[in-house]
Amino acid sequence: MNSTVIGRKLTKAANLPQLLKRLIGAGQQVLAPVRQGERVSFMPATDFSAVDLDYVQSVCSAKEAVFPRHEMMMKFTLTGKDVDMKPVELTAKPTVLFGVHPCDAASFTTLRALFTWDSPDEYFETKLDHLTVIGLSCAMGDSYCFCTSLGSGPGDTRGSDILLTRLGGGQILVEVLTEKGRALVASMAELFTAANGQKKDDHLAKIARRFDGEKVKAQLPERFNQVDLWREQSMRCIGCGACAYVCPTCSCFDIQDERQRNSGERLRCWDSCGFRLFTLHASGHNPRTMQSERWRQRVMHKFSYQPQRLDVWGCVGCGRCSRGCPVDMNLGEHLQQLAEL
Amino acid sequence: MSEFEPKIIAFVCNWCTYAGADLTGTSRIKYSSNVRIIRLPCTGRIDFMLILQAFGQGADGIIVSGCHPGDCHYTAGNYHARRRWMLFRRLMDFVGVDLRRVHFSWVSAAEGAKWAELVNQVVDEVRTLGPYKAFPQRFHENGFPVQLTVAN
Amino acid sequence: MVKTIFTPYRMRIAAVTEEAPAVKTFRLEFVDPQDAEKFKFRAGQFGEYGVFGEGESTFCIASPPTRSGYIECTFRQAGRVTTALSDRDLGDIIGFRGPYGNTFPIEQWEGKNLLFIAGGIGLPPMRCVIWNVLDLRDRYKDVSIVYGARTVADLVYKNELAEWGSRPDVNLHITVDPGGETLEWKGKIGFVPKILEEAKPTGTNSIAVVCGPPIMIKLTLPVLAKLGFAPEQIYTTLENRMKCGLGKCGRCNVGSVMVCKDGPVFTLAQLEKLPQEY
Amino acid sequence: MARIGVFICHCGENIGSTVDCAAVAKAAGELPGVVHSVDYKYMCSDPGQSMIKDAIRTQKLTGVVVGACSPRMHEPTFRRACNEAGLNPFLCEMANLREHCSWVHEKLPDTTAKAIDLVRILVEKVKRNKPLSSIKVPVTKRALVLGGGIAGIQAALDIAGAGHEVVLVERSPSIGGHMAQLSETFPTLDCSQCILTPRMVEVAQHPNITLYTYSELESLEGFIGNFKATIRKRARGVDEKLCTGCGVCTQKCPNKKIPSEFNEHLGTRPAIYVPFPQAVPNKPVIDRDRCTYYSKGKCQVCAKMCPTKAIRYDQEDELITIDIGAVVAATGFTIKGTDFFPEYGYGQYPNVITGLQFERLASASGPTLGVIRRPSDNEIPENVVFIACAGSRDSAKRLSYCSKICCMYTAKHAMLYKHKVHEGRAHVFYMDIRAGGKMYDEFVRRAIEEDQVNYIRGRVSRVFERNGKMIVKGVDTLLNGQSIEIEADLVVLATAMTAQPDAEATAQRMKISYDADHFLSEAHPKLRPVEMNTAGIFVAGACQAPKDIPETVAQASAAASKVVGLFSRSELAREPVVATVNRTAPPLFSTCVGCFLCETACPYQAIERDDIRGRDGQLIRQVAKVNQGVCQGCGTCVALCRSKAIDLQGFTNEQVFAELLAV
Amino acid sequence: MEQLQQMARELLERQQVQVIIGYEAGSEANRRRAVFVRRAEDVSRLIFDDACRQNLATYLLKPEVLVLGKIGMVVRRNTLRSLMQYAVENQLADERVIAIGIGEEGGPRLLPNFAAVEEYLAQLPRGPSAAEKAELKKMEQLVMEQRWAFWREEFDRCIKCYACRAACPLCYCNRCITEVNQPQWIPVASDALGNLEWNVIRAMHLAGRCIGCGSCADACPQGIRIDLLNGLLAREAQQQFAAEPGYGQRKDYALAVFKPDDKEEFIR
Repeated sequence: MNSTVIGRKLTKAANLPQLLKRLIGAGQQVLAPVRQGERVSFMPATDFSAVDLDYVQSVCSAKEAVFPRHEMMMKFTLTGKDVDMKPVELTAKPTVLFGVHPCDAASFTTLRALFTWDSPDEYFETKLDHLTVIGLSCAMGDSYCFCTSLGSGPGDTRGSDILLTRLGGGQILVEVLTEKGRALVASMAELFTAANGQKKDDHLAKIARRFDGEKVKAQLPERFNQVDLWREQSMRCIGCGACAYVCPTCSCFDIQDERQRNSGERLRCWDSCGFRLFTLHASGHNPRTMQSERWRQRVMHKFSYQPQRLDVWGCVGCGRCSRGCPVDMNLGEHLQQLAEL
Repeated sequence: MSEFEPKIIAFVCNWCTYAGADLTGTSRIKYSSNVRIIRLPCTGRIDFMLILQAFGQGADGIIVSGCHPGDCHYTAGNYHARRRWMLFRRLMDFVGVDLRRVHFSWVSAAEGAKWAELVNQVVDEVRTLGPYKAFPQRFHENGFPVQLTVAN
Repeated sequence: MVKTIFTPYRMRIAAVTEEAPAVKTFRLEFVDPQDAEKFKFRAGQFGEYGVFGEGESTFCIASPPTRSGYIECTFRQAGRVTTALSDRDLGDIIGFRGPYGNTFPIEQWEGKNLLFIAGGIGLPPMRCVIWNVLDLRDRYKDVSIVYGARTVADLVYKNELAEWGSRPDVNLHITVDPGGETLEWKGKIGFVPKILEEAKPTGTNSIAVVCGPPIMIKLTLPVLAKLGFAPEQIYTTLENRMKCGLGKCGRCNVGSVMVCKDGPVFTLAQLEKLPQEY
Repeated sequence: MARIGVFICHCGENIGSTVDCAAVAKAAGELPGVVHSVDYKYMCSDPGQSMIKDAIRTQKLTGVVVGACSPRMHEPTFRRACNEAGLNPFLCEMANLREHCSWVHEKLPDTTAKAIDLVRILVEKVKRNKPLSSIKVPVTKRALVLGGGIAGIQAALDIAGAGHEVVLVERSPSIGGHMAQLSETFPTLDCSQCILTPRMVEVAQHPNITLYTYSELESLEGFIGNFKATIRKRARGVDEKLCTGCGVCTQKCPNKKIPSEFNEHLGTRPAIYVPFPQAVPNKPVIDRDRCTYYSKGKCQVCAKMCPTKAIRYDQEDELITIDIGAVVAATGFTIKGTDFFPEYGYGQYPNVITGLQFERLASASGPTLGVIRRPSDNEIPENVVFIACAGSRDSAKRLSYCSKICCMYTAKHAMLYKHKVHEGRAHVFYMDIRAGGKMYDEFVRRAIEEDQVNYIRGRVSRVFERNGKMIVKGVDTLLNGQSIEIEADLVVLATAMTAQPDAEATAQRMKISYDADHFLSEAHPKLRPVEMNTAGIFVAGACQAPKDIPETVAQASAAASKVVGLFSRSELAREPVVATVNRTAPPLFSTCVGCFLCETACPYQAIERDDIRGRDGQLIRQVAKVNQGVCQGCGTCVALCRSKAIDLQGFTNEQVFAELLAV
Repeated sequence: MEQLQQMARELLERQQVQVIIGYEAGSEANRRRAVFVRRAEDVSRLIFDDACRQNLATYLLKPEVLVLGKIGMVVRRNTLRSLMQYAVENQLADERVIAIGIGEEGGPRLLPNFAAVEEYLAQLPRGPSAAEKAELKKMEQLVMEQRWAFWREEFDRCIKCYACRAACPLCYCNRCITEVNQPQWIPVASDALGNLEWNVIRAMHLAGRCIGCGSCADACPQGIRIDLLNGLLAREAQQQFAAEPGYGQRKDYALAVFKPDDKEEFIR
């Protein structure tokens, strides 16, 4: 799954610090992978020295750039009986997401599909409008990666405005994919040279294709009632939200109010379908009381419902959920099992 | 700008400290008006969460006060409370909460003067410390500045 | 003012009716007349009712679209938001987002017999369509209502029940569970399915709408089948937990169906095709 | 629906002069949920209460906040008013604008701002108040009276006379208390024992009174109507059933030189003794600390001589547990000894004695058979100096209070002395004479005018011995501070009345409050003078504060009438401030997870286990349940409960949290 | 390992238990995961080594596991302590579990009931390791502002996924305090206050109960040092109140009992 390449350039690894500086100089907030011990996280970077591009995967995804863990939707003041609503300004800081892997870049497509279908979500859209994604092809992967099983890959361009691929010898291929990307390159043209016929494929990580995602998708509806299957898979699942919260495409949320004296605010917070109380009715009834049902929902949602409804995978195969799972639930492995049944 | 006036929230038990504060009144002993008393039946009822909540609600200092050991109207509520505070105070200290802003005391129904003295001392001390800006607030006055994880 | 899909209308509580223990009906009027003008909805739709500072809660619009300028909602005090709502007074301002969801296809029902079966707090989601139909009474054939509650006190819309009961063009059967009657009770005693069976409405050229506690629905469906109702003729509305009402928050789905967008109104035929997780 | 009424009281000038009450009422009126807000001069007055009642009716209020004095003062008043207007009394709260605001702060904008805050806090609370109905508990119609002095005796007789059982516990071997030690009583000069002993006998013979002397309260558990008292009946060493009180043992006891407590150490008693001849019960006690048998293992003379073989050396303390509905604490007082006064010789002069010792000297049954003889040489003193306020009203001695009875008994002593030693001279040093009371001032005047007692207004700075005489040095403040020196044969100190040395421990045992001087604290100084803060416990006599006999008897009868009032009901309505464990819809039934850690923490063992069973009787879960009759509402369990499944009515999490949000 | 598998096999074959909950190889060489062995022929999947860190006791209260029947469980020292604490807290009936005590000298041992577990635990060394002690000391040597900064940074990473709670055997509430919304004590948002409150309150809820398995910190995808908070409180509860949870069945939860002479020096 790729976007149309509208321009190809070359640059040098040595230019990247300058690129970062120029972006910041242009008033952009730059979010880049920063290593802290064993963890890599996307953080506001002010200096290229903090940036680590040799990472396999960050613990948390970069979705916070458009779908933060908590987000103010509205403020209000209560006066007597009346209320004065003040929706937050629909503006976002211009932000460049620098050095995300293609899986993360692709996740914005999934998120956009959800947040903009039917009734477009202005909070999300505003942030996405102000976001420029400079992707970075994967030079390495690990056993948790399964992007290729979902038809994607380590050099996919989808979701990026610009995709960088390291060609060795300090050479970087710059694929310009959107107008936003083109403008960005144009604004600092001296950092780029014209590309020739350079091919990126040899410089990409080899991610084994573990299963046929399409087959899984096709079979899932009929697997819904295979209760034992879901129960066995999820026996060791402890029902936390780690997988959902590190996931780049998980988008379930909760809306919560906070109040202080006579003023208050309405917040959107992440939520997870793995939580026991996620679907609890006020009556005490819960359509998904068992962890196995919640696990099934998670798998069905990503690999059946979302493809069906929104024509996108609800997963990009980044493997974060499996790396981060406290009890070693391995999504790739479980999907592989489904495919092999 | 006028001088900083600290906001002090006091959680007190009904039988000793609340009554002690009543006695302060009956004795017409003057003290600082910065304190807001929240009356609970017993120190045993004072949840440690209230302390975090009070700070999260903008308190600059907190007073927790009840009956002297042995005097609890409910026999033992203050003993339970004391244990809870012993641990909670250590935990707060460990995470770096400013303990100079959290005062625990025993003020009996007969200690009207002690109550006034306590309040004045706490108000003075917290006034010197200034507003407790370091403590995060429940209500996001200015929204969220940045989206992604940021180290301070 | 910046408006988003989450910005509620400001609604003034224009009337409060205590229906039953912990159950209230609010009549809500738009604070902003422009909102009132723009606002259109159809029977069966729902909304998010919000208390500023406490949160939002989902209920159906209980008043019919044939009566404009206000909406009504009936709710039972259960959680944080409904408790806060319950504390609101006449004249207070609350928030409302909506209308959301699909609707009862009442145009398709024209010329048919209509049978409404409700239990307890299951009547409010149906009240909207009942009044809608009654307001356009001549378009429909027989209208029957079977309504039951645990006790006499638990019956909601007591005034309207009386009104429906006195109308010659409505067959009303009210019942309370055995043991739930009072000395003055003149209605029927017995569970809804039994009363339905006794009422013997025809399944021919008919539509049934069922709403109530799961156990009531479970026991009513076989009776309807016996009376000749096909799954396509039976409607209900689902009340899954929701937060956004906009098909995004990820809570309300039953299989790939989103109750907030594809529902809440479903025919039994549709439900039978859905996974059993509601 | 929240429709809150706010009523701000000026309390005359008390609040109104410091706090801008109108501004408070106005600000409160703007709070969400407040539909009615007014201020008024005296909210607690009839018109004030009517304002509240009218507003409740006309405004259909769902909650009331009265901004006035301390809720400890008038909460019951306003709650009652609400109740009368048809509003559940627990939907009324008070904001303490007087004790916590106007009386303790200056007249500043900040003070009014604080008052507004206090009102807002309570408005937010009251919005979340739930109507509560009182809890019914049964009443055990048996009273425990602690202390067998005149207070205890009077209370016991009154309660017993009303037809209820009484358990009277006295820790000394006989009832009677201090009154039994007195010679004559002021202002009538009738013989103390003559009026007391018939009542003591009445106690002993009353069918409704069970008397435990030489016994102490070991523990008191439970709550009003349902106490469990454990009484330690100390071993007398005598089988009371067999003992006839013939007195042979006390006569034959070889160890007779023990200072007599009853005679304030002015006389002696044997090791096996009856404190005084009219003792009730008239059964001896073996003083094990002094008895030769216990110290040396030999003697047993009493056992040998006892005609009924009633001596029991191996008797052990007995613990008796009794169900009790109400308690009257009448534990009495003690006095400071002469050793408390360095300026009067630290107790080293035998001829400096206390007033109580003088009583014994003056008593016909005393060591001198009523002849006033000074202890050093048994001579009849010719010059006696009485010093009033010995210790009392002396904050340097940490006794800031007035002992109240000294003025009167000093006059009485001087009078008695003059009656007995006609040629003797009596001098009284006093600070001022407090003789309020029926015929009291007349009595003092009689001492001065008829009996020519020499009253000297001034303090005695020193008393010391010179040539066998006690030299009393003082000043006469009415003679321009002229210094005075009197050569006295006997000096009598009207020493301060103090709480019992173990008053604090006793109070703690009963979970009742006491003041800085260890006198028991009544629930309200004016309006609830005989009740303790702990429901079901009443107070009588000098354990609460110094008082004289008529006052003591009056208070004892008052306490008794409170008890009888309590016993007039078979069921009691208790404040519903108790914990509850929530119940929710199935399949959860309760958010309680059943860890029962609260069970361990509850000081009252009020947490029970509730089995939740399905329709088939199958046990689904076990969750906590609160025995509301036992729960006292401290809320320790609430703070402990991790999932807040347990909550305290009247101080719920919602309420407290809302208060905090409002600060 | 063979001994372990043998024991497991026998338990299953004799139908003394219906399932063995133990560890098996995980996604990667250094990962282990829980396995539910229900057939004797599958016991070869069971392994045990130092990488087997997860506290399996958590599964004992999981509805899906409750229906499996009697349970055999491979238990490390601290997991055993969780069983005892479950006993104290009325969460687990005696003889519901046959524990296979493991990881100590003398090889695996069958512990059929609470009494056996208690006895076994009594022989094992107690208290935190020297490294754990040193780490606490190191933190305590920092000045207040440094400690505050450290924890703000730690808590800032918290995303409120509640993996700590899910992994903890003693976080078994029906309604976690974070889900209690009347009132909403802890802000739902994983903002600064919400994260601080969540982590601090959770630590307090475990004070005097935590059995020190470290599963919460292991579970945290963001690597927040929750174990330090629990370690501190465990140490304090031990030092101040002699609390040693999980070693016996007595109901002596440190915050539910007291001594009139508990010593503190901060109450005025």
